[in-house]
Amino acid sequence: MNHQPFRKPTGGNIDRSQPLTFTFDGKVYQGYSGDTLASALMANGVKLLARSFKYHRPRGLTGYGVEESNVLVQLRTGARSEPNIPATQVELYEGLVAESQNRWPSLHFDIGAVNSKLSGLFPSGFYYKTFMWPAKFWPFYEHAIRHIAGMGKSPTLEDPDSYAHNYRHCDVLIAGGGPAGLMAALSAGQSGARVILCDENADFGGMLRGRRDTIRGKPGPEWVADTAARLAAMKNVRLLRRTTAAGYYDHNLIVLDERVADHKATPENHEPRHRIWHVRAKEVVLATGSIERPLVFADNDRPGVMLTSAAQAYANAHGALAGRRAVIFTNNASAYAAAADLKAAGIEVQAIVDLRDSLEAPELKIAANANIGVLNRHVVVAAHGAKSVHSVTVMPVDSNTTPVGEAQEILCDVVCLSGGWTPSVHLFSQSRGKLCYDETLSAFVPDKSFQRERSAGACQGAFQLDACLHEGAKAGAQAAVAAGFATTAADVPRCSADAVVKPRLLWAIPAPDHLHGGKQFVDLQNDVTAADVGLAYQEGYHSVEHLKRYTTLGMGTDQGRTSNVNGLAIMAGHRAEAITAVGTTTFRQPFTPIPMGAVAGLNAHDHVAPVRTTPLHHWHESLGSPFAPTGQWLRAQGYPKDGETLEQATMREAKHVREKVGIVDVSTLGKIDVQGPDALEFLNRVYINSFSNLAVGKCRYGVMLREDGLVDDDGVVTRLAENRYMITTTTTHASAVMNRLEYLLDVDWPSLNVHLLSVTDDWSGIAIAGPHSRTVLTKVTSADLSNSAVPFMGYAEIDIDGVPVRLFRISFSGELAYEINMAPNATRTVWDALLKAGANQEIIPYGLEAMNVLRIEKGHVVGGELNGRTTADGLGFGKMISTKKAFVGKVPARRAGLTRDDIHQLVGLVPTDEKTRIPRGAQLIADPKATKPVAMQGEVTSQCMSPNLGHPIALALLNGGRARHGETLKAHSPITGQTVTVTVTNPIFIDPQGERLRG
Amino acid sequence: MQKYSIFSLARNALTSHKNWGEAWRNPDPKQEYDVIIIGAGGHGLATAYYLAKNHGITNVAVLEKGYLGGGNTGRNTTIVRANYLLPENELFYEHSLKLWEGLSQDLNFNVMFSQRGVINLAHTDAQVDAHQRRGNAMILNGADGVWLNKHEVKARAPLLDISDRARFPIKGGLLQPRAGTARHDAVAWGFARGADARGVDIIQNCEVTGIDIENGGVVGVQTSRGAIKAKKIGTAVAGHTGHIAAMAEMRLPIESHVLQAMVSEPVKPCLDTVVTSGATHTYISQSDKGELVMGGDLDLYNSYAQRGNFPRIEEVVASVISMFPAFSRLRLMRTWGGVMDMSMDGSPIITKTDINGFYINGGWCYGGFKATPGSGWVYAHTIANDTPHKLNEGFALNRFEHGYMIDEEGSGATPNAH
Amino acid sequence: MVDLTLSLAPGTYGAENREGPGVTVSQRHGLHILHLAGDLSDTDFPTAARHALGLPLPQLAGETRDGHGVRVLWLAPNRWLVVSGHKLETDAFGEKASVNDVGQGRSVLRLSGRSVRDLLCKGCPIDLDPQSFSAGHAAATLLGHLNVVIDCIADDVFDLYVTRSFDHFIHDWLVRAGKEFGVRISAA
Amino acid sequence: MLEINCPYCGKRAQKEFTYAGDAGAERPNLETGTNQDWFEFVYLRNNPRGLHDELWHHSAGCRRLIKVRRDVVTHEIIDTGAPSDSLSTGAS
Ligand SMILES: Cc1cc2nc3c(=O)[nH]c(=O)nc-3n(C[C@H](O)[C@H](O)[C@H](O)COP(=O)(O)OP(=O)(O)OC[C@H]3O[C@@H](n4cnc5c(N)ncnc54)[C@H](O)[C@@H]3O)c2cc1C
Ligand SMILES: NC(=O)c1ccc[n+]([C@@H]2O[C@H](COP(=O)([O-])OP(=O)(O)OC[C@H]3O[C@@H](n4cnc5c(N)ncnc54)[C@H](O)[C@@H]3O)[C@@H](O)[C@H]2O)c1
Ligand SMILES: Cc1cc2nc3c(=O)[nH]c(=O)nc-3n(C[C@H](O)[C@H](O)[C@H](O)COP(=O)(O)O)c2cc1C
Ligand SMILES: [Zn+2]
Repeated sequence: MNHQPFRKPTGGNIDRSQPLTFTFDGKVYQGYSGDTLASALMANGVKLLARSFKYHRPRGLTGYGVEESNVLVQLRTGARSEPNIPATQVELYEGLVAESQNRWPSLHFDIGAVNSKLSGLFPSGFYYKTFMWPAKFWPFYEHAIRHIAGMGKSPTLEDPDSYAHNYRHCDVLIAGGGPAGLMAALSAGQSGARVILCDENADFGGMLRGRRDTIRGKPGPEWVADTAARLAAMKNVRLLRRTTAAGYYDHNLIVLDERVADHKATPENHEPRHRIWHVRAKEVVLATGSIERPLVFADNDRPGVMLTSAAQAYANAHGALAGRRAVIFTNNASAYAAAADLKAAGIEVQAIVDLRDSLEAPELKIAANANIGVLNRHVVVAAHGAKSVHSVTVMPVDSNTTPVGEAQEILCDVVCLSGGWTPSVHLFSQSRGKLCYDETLSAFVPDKSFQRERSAGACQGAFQLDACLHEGAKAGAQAAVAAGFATTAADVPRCSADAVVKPRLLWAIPAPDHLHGGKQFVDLQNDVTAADVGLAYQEGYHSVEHLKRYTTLGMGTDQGRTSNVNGLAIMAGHRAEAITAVGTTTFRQPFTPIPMGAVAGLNAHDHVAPVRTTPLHHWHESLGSPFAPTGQWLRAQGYPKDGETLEQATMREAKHVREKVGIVDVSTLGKIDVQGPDALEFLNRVYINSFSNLAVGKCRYGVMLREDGLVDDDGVVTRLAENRYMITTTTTHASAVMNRLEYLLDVDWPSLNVHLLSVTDDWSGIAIAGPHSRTVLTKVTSADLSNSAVPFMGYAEIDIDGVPVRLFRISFSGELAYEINMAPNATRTVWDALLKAGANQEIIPYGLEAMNVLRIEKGHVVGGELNGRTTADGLGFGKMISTKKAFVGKVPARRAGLTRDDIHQLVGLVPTDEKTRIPRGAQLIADPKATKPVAMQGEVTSQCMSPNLGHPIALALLNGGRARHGETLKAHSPITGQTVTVTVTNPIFIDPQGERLRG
Repeated sequence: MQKYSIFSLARNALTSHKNWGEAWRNPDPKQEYDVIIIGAGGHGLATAYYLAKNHGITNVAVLEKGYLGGGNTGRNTTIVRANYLLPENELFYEHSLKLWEGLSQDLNFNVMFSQRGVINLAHTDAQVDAHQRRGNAMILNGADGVWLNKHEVKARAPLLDISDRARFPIKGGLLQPRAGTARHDAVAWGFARGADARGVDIIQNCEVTGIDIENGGVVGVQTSRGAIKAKKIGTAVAGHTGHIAAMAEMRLPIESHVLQAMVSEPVKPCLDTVVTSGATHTYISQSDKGELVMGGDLDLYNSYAQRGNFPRIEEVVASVISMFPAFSRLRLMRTWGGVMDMSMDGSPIITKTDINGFYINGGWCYGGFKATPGSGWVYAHTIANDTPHKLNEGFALNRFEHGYMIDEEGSGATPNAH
Repeated sequence: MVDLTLSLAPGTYGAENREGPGVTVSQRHGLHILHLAGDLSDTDFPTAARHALGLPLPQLAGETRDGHGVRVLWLAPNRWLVVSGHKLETDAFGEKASVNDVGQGRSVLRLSGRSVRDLLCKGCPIDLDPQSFSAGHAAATLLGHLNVVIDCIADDVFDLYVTRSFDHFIHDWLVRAGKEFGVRISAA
Repeated sequence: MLEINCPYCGKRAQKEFTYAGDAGAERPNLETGTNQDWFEFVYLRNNPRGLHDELWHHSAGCRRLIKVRRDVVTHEIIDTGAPSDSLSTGAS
């Protein structure tokens, strides 16, 4: 198992002293530290690594980095399993487990491969043309389609790893740490600017990692290591390895995805698996390099057909050999050095097949020195072999690049393709930058920038090392200067020369008829062929965007990194238009896929939204109360005794309060302190009723409308002092009301001198309600609580057990009741004091549910009734509406639609049998058997069993309901299959005259 | 029109698919049309299709500034449903849903309408009330609705976390079984092909830059390809409704906002229904190709950029993995945005205007894809007869002035809360 | 229901480092905090405030002032947070001021340790680099989901003001976010 | 994510702000505004494709409302100020 037949005995940037064992498709292999899963599989000679999406064709490695489109694996197992991970992006670690995808039962014998035989039936978009008959069969067809599609499998268990976010600011962010990025970092770093340099790979160096360039006479990787060390020594420079610049957003926000622990079996010592950085950069340097382009010919997807630069990098950086015998197929000069590298690594290079007519001296020299034969003006027209390539057919081309003349077959187990280079302009485009097409390079390159960024190196079309170093140095300095620092470009080292990339184009190599042309793949991942592009054209899908969507070209996990340009160029050919006229599809975030867990960071699961608790939370908890989320708050629902259900407890509590006394935690109510000389004027403008005659020490119920005249919220206004009020809001509306009031003061009425402060958390609240509430209170305070001292809607500042409190004589339940506000730390003292003092009166705590029952019995409106579509009059507040003053919403509330007779008005409902619970969410109708659509006259908004009346009740909104008391209707809930005959009543079921609360 | 079927597919396979004709022509604009529809999204194309098919009006051009189907039709999360509380909405969307049910056959183009059901999760008792109330209204209006308890929800979406420890525990869900998803691009292409076959000119890369009005009535449009005359002009430009209205000197109760959507990498089937949660404003389904398709709330500021903001993506993804903890290790593959025409009550506007021959179709907010056939149907009626169809009477512009808003959410006059 | 049991329990969580936990969180009790609002352009108010505090009010965004056992944080134009170990009279600021005692409505957490900035950067979008945000700087901003005030006391010491009802939540957040550095929650 | 220069606090991440809508809509006088005035204010929008004056609430900062002039196509912010400020046109 130690045998790695395709590993060079020496060389490469791997640590041979650290062998690592891993498993692929159940078979155990060995690689070395410094390997990727891809390089290790290559070293082991495993060529068949994947099956294609649609046709299940055998596939092998094609790339070295993020461009890999074939070999996606299911990595790890169990809860840590992850689908669709490119083997090129996986750093090897001890014990790694990977499996191939999209095949059954095995990679070598895949039943799905029958699709390949039937491929004639599956051109692009075939599913739009069929599966329509009989219509009811579509679900079965669809079921089958879905199971064939998809690639890897979703994990089914919860992810055990954690993720982090990180917000940072810097002066210069550099994306990409190849030669250009490193030089940019040197320039910017020496200026003192705060610099972040990130690269998606395990180490810096970019293309230098896989080539044999020299810088300052030393191998590239040595210069990289020196430079990284120099940068690491600069305090103002932050180096981020394994960190992808995933998205470029507005106002120079760059999102980075750092793979903190993906190169390990599991994260260690509580480190997050990934960390998402939100970097706000003053200036950005894009140095994201370029990616080699494949060439399109028949059966160009056979395992062993790959990018030249990839084969070169595997050999140089890992000592891993793509095969024994290679054919290089190129249309430009950059493949020659690579060919020489392969040869030096021990691969027999059978020939360089070069599409160009005449070659230049430098590349000829490389070939001659390496003793490699060159077939210029030739093309590879087809590859042969099934699970691995075993030969290619090569033909000469004429001056129109049409293959003519005699074909020859060359034996080989690797075919290296070099169709030119595609600059990685993703981030530039995301920054809204405009691209232009460079004819010489036959590539899209950055043109006009819109944000504070610049591109340097191969990503902007500089394909020579020397130029990359210079450009990088210059861009780094420019960025630092633009960010306000003084500097000049760092010194640029001398380096070896690169070939000049001037591809001669032939976007798809026509296969002569006698070869019965195999498929010419453009997008390997989505199995899109040159013929598919042709079909799209033929059927009118001419726009690149139609091409993409009709054929799925470029829609895979690699987002068409190696296929888009070829595809659109083929389309341009059909359209007989310039490539510029065809244009590109849109580059979108993320640059490469990022785990959803990382995107969520800490803000998922139980932290997806915050929760708020009251000062009595633990007390409620200790009594076993369940909690109901209400907005952000958790509210205690009730206190079931042994053997009691919550529902039973609710009935008991609600009855007890009306008969005796109870206390409830009402801390969650919104509270706003309103101060200033214009406070009264302000309140008069925002409430429908007037506060002009509200005396200091008095409370008044108030209702606010929205700008459109419908009810917004209600609450109690208390005048604490001449120019000071406290207003309450409903729990869920508190922040919206606060925001709106702040808006009105700041934007519309800046001349009003009023200060607002949300004091919800500064005052906790306890309500005490029931006929004995005064008796209990009197025991804990020396203050005079008589009806004359503290009448209904009165207010007093008193002491309870030594705690200063605000006492409001208000009632939500309709009973004699008070609300007590106090400093939060004193809540428990007051609560305990009341419970203790009330023992003789049999005081009990009651919860949200009982409170709700009490308020339904009393006909008070809350959420279900304050549904944003009700008018003040409809809810029964008509008499409160001031006719003397202007207030927000007054004029719009008079519109015809809001004053019509059949508008929703609040009513009560009682089941005519006085027994059956009225279904929640029921609609009020005349006849459930009527033909649909049935006219709905109203809706049940709140319902409960009333323990005090002994029968169920409900509140409802009914068209013109106030005039319909006494009518019977059906409360109909077809979704739960319930129908109850109800009688319309006054919504105030208990004490309509309000004698109890004044008592 | 060349008929599509398994037989035509097999026949064409024999000739290597060399004989398929164009799905639509690419004509140059004529000088004059009876009707010009601005915007070749699903709505514009459906309108043209039904003008021709239902009303015999075929001298029609659909003008598109980009490529057909490239607006919101080509970038939405493809949810098709009719699960509304208010009758104006419910009856209209139910009509639309019925059209969806026969659309592939009608168009002879498989739009892959997949009735996999849409579940609205309820996380609190108040939501259970609200969802059941809505379910009841749906049923009474003639649509379908089913209440699921949390175990029944789980049975349909097995990877959903229904434990009580969740921040938003699942109490149940309102299912509309006939709801589902459709292949968004195919909808535009199918209508385009159908309209084209009936004589409609679809003119791409033709941006409308002005509306010509004389004596209180339209006479034509200015475009990037020259002036074109028309007796009637209808907008169907989704997020650009405000911009076009300004050309006719109208102000509308509409703002343009960006909504983002996103997909994960494709995986084997793991979610066979559509799940939506109002608490976090998230919706998720799995496409036939295997990606999870996810969306959430607007970016919440006016925008005409088809481009969004990262925090919103984070929020959507966070709530998705809170509901489906197993998706944490799936990777987000692509995100994008669309410009939405947000109306001030969250309901659409399909109406004639005070300018003779000028019609408006807009205000689709989060949910106009599902309206596509229904919208085309009633809009074609409105344009052909110069009077609304019964189903869009309520969607008139003057409802705001007179206080007859159709406000499902009860959020009031805001363009971004619906 | 969301489990809140973890929060507030004293102890050390997360990474074990030779140097000890990277962050220590302790609750500051017994502080008196006033929220002060008043119009600086009205001469009576700043004079009265100066008398009451023995300090001029800070007037620049993010500025704090210290003295006589009082620390004053600029919150917004015409708004300050007055923090002290002793009780301050709310009516000492003159008639023109609006004063609220907010001492118990907020939790004040003292965060310290070598990793404290890294921890804050996990949820706070402002520039927390020492060169931009050093001792004497305070800001009303966000931490995760929550509105907070962050006050830099010394290079690696910060006070965090959080609305009281989020006490459980912020502790829980700090523990989760702090685990990678090692976080100690000291006894209340 | 946008970066908004709060005239009071300085440059802050958009996350700290809540969008508060069109600054161009003029609130009618409470006493004298007619139904038509309110209809226009509450419902109608210019919704321009270009420069847009809008309000943002610095809800997680100073809690003040500020006015922002922003290009709604490019998202570039031209100027910010108090709600009553007149902002620069960006033409220099
Ligand atoms: C992210 C996202 C998710 C969504 N999810 C759903 C969903 O799940 N379910 C649902 O029902 N709805 C959803 N919607 C809404 C739905 O996509 C739209 O309401 C619907 O597609 C609108 O269709 P349309 O034909 O009116 O507009 P579009 O498809 O946008 O078509 C309008 C066309 O008008 C063109 N145009 C604009 N200005 C001009 C001009 N001056 N001249 C010429 N042409 C012009 C545009 O280029 C465009 O092609 C979503 C939208 C988005 C953005
Ligand atoms: N003539 C030729 O043979 C030829 C052609 C093309 C390129 N090259 C060589 O390529 C090199 C170009 O240098 P360079 O610095 O411009 O590019 P590079 O390709 O060397 O480095 C770019 C680096 O950025 C990384 N990267 C890309 N996108 C990223 C992202 N979004 N986030 C994080 N990291 C990202 C890449 O992985 C890579 O490591 C030179 O060495 C040049 O000689 C040579
Ligand atoms: C339902 C749906 C599914 C999509 N699936 C994919 C996909 O599998 N791969 C992909 O690259 N894009 C996918 N997209 C996104 C498109 O590529 C594209 O981003 C979107 O249509 C918006 O267009 P634009 O990005 O060109 O502006 C999908 C879009 C939608 C609406
Ligand atoms: Zn501010």
